[in-house]
Amino acid sequence: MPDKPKVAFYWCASCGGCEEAVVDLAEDILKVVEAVDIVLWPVAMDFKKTDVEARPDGSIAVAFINGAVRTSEQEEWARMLRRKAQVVVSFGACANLGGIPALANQFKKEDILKFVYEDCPGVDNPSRTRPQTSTVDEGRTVTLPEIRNMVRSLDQVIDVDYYLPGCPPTPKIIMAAVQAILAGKLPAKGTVLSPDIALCEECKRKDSKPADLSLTEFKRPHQIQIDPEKCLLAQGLVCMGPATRSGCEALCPSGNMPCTGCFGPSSRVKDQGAKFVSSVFSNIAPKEAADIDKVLDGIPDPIGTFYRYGLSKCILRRKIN
Amino acid sequence: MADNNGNKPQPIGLPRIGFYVCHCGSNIAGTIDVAEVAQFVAGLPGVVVSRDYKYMCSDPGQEMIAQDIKEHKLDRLVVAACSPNLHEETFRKAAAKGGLNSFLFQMVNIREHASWVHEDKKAATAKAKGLARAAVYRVRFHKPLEKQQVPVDPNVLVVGGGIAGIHAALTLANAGKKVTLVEREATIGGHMALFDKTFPTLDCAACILTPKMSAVKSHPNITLWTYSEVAKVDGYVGNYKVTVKRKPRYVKEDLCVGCMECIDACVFKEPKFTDQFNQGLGKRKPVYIDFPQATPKVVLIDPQSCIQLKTGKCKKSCAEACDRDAIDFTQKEETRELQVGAIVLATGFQAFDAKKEPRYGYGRYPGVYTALEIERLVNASGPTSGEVVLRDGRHPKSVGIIHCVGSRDAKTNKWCSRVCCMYSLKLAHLIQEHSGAEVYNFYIDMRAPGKAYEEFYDKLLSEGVHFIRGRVSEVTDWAMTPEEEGKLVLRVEDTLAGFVRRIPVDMVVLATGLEPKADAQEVRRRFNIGCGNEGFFQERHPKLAPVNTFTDGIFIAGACQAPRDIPDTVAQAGAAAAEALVLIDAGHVELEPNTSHVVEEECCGCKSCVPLCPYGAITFDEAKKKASINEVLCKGCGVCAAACPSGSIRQNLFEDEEIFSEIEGVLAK
Amino acid sequence: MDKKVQEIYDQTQKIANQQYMGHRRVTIDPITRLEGHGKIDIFLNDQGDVDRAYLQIPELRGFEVFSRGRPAEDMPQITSRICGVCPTAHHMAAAKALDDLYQVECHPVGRKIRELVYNTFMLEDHALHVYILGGPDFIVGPDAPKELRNVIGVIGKVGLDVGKKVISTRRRLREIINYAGGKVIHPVLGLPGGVAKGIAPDQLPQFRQIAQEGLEFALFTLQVFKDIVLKNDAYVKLITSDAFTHKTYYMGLVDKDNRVNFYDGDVRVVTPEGKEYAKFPVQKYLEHINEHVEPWSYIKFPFLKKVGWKGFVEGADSGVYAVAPMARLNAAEGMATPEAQKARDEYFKILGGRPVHHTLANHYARVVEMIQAAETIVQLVNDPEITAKEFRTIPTKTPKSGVGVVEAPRGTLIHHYETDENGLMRMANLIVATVGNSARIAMSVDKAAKGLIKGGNVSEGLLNKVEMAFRAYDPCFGCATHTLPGEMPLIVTLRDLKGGVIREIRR
Amino acid sequence: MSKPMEQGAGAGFEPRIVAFFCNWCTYTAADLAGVSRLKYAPNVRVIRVMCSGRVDPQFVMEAFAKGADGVLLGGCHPGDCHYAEGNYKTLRRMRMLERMLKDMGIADGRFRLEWISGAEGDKVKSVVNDMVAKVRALGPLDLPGKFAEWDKEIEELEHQISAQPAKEAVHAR
Repeated sequence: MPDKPKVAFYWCASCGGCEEAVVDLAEDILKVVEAVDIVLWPVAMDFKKTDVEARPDGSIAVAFINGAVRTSEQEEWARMLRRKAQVVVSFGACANLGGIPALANQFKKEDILKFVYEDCPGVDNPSRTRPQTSTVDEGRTVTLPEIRNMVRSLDQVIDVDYYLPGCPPTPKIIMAAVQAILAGKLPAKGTVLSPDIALCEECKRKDSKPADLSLTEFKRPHQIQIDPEKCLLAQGLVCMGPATRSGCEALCPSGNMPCTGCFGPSSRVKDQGAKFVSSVFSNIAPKEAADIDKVLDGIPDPIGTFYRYGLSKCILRRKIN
Repeated sequence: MADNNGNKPQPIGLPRIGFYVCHCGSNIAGTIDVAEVAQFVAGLPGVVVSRDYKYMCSDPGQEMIAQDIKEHKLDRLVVAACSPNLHEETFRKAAAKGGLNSFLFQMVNIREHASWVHEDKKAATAKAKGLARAAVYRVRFHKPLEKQQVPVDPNVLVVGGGIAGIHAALTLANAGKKVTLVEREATIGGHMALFDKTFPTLDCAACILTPKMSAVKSHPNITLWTYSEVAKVDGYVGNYKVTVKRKPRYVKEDLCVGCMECIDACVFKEPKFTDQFNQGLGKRKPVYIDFPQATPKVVLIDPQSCIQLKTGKCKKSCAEACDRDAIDFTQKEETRELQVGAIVLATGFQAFDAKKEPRYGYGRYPGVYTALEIERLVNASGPTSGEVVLRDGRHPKSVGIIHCVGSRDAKTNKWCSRVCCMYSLKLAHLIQEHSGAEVYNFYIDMRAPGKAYEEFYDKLLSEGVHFIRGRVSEVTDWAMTPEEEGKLVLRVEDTLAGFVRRIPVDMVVLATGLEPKADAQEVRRRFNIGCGNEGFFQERHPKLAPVNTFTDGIFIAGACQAPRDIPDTVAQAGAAAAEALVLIDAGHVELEPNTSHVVEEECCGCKSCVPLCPYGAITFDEAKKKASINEVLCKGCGVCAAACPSGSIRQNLFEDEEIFSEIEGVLAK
Repeated sequence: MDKKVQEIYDQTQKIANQQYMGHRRVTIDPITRLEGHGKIDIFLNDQGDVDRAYLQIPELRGFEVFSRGRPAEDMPQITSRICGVCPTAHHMAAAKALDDLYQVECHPVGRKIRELVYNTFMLEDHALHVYILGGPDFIVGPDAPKELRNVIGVIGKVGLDVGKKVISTRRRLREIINYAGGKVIHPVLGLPGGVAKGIAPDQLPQFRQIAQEGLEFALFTLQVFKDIVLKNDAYVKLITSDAFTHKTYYMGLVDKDNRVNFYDGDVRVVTPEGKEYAKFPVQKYLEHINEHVEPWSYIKFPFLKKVGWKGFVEGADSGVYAVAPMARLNAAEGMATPEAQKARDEYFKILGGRPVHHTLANHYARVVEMIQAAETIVQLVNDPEITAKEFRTIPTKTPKSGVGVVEAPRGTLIHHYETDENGLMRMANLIVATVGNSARIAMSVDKAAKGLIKGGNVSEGLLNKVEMAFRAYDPCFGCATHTLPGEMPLIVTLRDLKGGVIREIRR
Repeated sequence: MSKPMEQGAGAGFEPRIVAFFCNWCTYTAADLAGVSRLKYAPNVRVIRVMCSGRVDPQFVMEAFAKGADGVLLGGCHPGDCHYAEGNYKTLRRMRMLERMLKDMGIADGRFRLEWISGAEGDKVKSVVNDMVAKVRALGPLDLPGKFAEWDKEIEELEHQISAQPAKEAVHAR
């Protein structure tokens, strides 16, 4: 099957959920397999790095790369695939925005190593041993890759053509993207392949949002019985929907929990968290600083809440420390 | 590598920018090396022409710009000079003259914000460069815009039927405009109707006021709604929609001729209810009229005291007495709506509440009166027909007038009420005239600015009225000497004589000051105008726009803006009427195009923006499930543009790209 | 190039070359058909036989650390991102940790919904491994060409209809999770005291049908396994071969009758002889489990504290223990449901009685567990109470510390949180399933390599068999490496003790 | 989150401060300061907006990212907003923004919100001078510099990649 376009799937710092999402194409995956020639897909196929490296540059039609980038190895893979592929699709929240792993950008690498190998309960490590990039054990040199100091989105490391949003992207938008690419119906470079409009558009609760919402306090989901019909913001829960791209058909709200923003912002917004803040807090009720602060206290972890998936793409990129 | 730009479109191709930096004589050039700035900007991308010139705002300066636009096919213009608040319009016109849309222009403020506030030439020049670069970066994103014109409704609303409202209404009506005058009380006339005489001429207040009152009533162009209040104001300059509530009088206004038969016929043979018009000094019946010349001359029934309205069990002799069947116990409050192009607010003032100065014993000693009470006492049509008698019926032998009660006082009101000195002199004169009593004025210092005021003061001095310079510390009935027995004693330090004195008198008059109406804040919100710190309505500019407000099409006149006397009030009312006429006769208004708009296909209908707009410009279209902005209602603050969580609202002249590029421009190294 | 850049360039060039020289090795790159990343480093002696094989996990994502300061109620959603294949396991362990943290009893209806979601997840996740990840080794065969050793090959072997059935059943099962959890990958139902969303009565008929199909599917899978694997002596020999056998302790959750339970119960440990060694509520895990650190791997090696760490050795004196399907069946006295019980008895009969020590038996045990999961789902969807309107108890107590445990498909999974009084995370400790197996996996790989690689002769099939040694655990290195994002291939280096390279193979 | 740590004052360091002033109050006050010939530090660059409510937290972050050592936001006093309540909206947003900046390690005092009425030219002077002094004491923030420094680790690899055949580079670190 030489004439079929060649497709590669690869994962960097990811949880495997994006792979699962592809597997969740279920019956459709057979269509994809018929239409293309998968030349790399570690989670499900035995093709190896050398197989890919052996291919001429630009010989792969599309490379779907998921996961954030944190190690030199991932940078190498990303660059290699960039060379081999005509089109690189940044696949999923981690590749697009840093994702959950990017929350580590609020901490130093040392914080992590110290806790995990020394301070964490149950660790039996009197010699304070730490994993080394290179160890000599009875004359045998064993090595590990180096961990970078911050978590990056894919486009902070290589040039990216398109973005598939979501944690993970839904089968529906994956399929739409694959079909668009196969059909050669390519939008402008840099396009995020889901509707460029916020989530409320798709949310069944949309109509229940009052036009004069003015919050006097924020609630945390475990503190209240959540009304399954009513707008979650109107219930005082932080729902990122208004500042988040649509395309998932409001899955989390359909699970009776607020949107946490995994699809990222619209193309008109640079910084999802900042923009959400600009919107929601303009509307809270109090006018005095002290009363305002009481309301804000309802959101004890602003960064983790407004940048749940987007810290690599926060305008400030990481915590200065 | 992507810089958080997603798929944001970049401007296509380079613009052709003309840059001009003004010397402003030495105002700018003295501190900023303008040539260096011009040279620096010449090197920036897209800059085709870069010049410095002595006075950009001069005709040759503007001409040069217009010329260059044509010659060099400029499509963007940046001028670095003074504050845009001064000359933005000038250079917009210059651009237009050159055939360029006025809004493809950005102004850089290097005078007020640089040359005038810095001494270090290098630093000031560097700053000027940064600001200029920001404008150059920004202007490339500018889009051609047009000022929209909206027609102006020729009708006017005047709120408040005091002398200010009356005069404004008559002026407008005489100019042929349809005017609706809305007054809260049952009659127009306001405070002036309470007065007997007016200073300094001592002419009869009624004689000069009542003709104007009846002129209002009879004027074909004036609709008079008394006993009514403005409940709501929607719309915008030239096109206000006003909702007015009309309280029930229980008397058909069109039928009543004010014969007052009903009052005589009332089941209450004697008046026994407090008469507010007479400051509570007189009594009235449940069916009453404030005073003989009340306008409209229509009685009204007080539901609090009328048996029929309270219990429904009255033989309704009043109704029987009316041969025109004007009495109607079933009347309900009505709501009316008006369309007007302009509004004149003349809601007046309230007198300081003397009870807030307990040391003067008002409300505790029957012998203590407020100035307004005295106005009624000395008034021929007042409760005592002008006879000065105390509450206990005695005639005062001596009277003390305390100035500045609730004025010029850190504890109450800081400001000078401006009229108290003069009306105290007037009252001193009238009391002496009506009762022959000894009159003492206790003043801080005598303020008599105004035509013939100082002369009036001299006149009073010659009339033997006593003047004691000093602030009265207290009024007491505690007699220390036999002659003080049964008298009210005023303790005061005579600052001229330099010792403390005790002056026993029969009557004390408190010259209470003027303060904003209790509901001034509600009213200003209803009309979306501002109040100063002291609570009077805020004029747009204290000197150059005294009757304008920050809300176009809404003007203020009289004591609602600050304490003032009748001549100034009338003058200001005329000015407000004139401003309204200017607006109306122009026929249309031009709106600054810095409004916001929703990009419909980008709007998800989250409604986040809807409650943000104080002008109700943003509405939610239930059919489309999208927000939309009425750009005529929009005042261009940009709050919604900043708050739209998906960036789907744009503010003209302040689009995100424009501001982001400005940020980059001021910081670029 | 300007001078500075030139310097950096030369310097890095030097380091690069050094490292390159020091690193030349045979690699299998990357390990495939498992979630996440693993690396094996094999040293040969002069005879070209295996001297020592290291299993290395080169990842660390730092969840424990970047959870700090986050609201505890976000943990089910944050920790599910440890692994997208078993997000539900982390989600559920976290939710249970929150119950404990807030000292709130999970609402009975909420519990039923959680168990429904959880067993559904167990069933479809095991199915994923059997048919897509591990299965190909047996169904298609370890020596089959690599183009075929995958789900496509499986379909080729079992037929397109069966393949489609597998795919559709799995999709339908995931619809249940999707409904109750909002999302099937990274669901959102878990909250302290219950779940976020109830089940509408009108959903039940559909769920009942799916449950029935699920059960039939599980039984069908058992049949497939018997037909293709057990009827093939070569496979059985491979499974029971010494290369894939270790006598270690075994750990798993059991209900009060010591039967296998995936969602809840006490942690039970049995000796290599199958005798009960310990049984404890998870809150006491620190009294029983400690973690050992090696400088050559980011993964930590848990062991039984009271037995102690004796290195990578088997037997009753070594604290090394195993988790996951085979271990669960060993650690329990029986299954909780009838069909599963039958299958279990047959399993032990075929493999020579409890406990079973053959690593590859995990595949078989997994199929047995699929049946219990399926039967449990059928029970739950036929329980009318599951559609009740109330399904969550709002916590009222002040949070401090909480521990939650579930049996993830890959073994016992423990989440331990400590918070301030406002419920903000101070400390998180996660002992994830694959880590529980890490020591045994390391041993398996070492042993498999030693058993399979002789005289430096390494074939592609042999290397795949080495991979099988840990694919059998269905190790999820997504999970194992919940602490730094990173990816590392499986690397097999064949060299003499002096480090000289004997042969370099790249797959 | 832990306390922000930044380098101390650099010698002869001149802070760069971006200011967003509302047209009706603070910008007018700055004009008044000019008309009154008040002298203040030249470190501030003013960007004019119609209302402080137009200022989006993105602008503040972008200013820092593009090299500002401090960001000053000026609006009308509460109650005096030309647009009725725009400044309350500003206040609410910015209270939250302040918390976020802190969590991202940006020291207190680098961002400042001030109410300055059209009549308070002298306040423009005192606020600017005070802020410049405080930011000077904090030292440079220089985010563009930090970004470059952070990205060195991946650039170095870039050089090796360009310097070596891909196959071998795979093993380089």
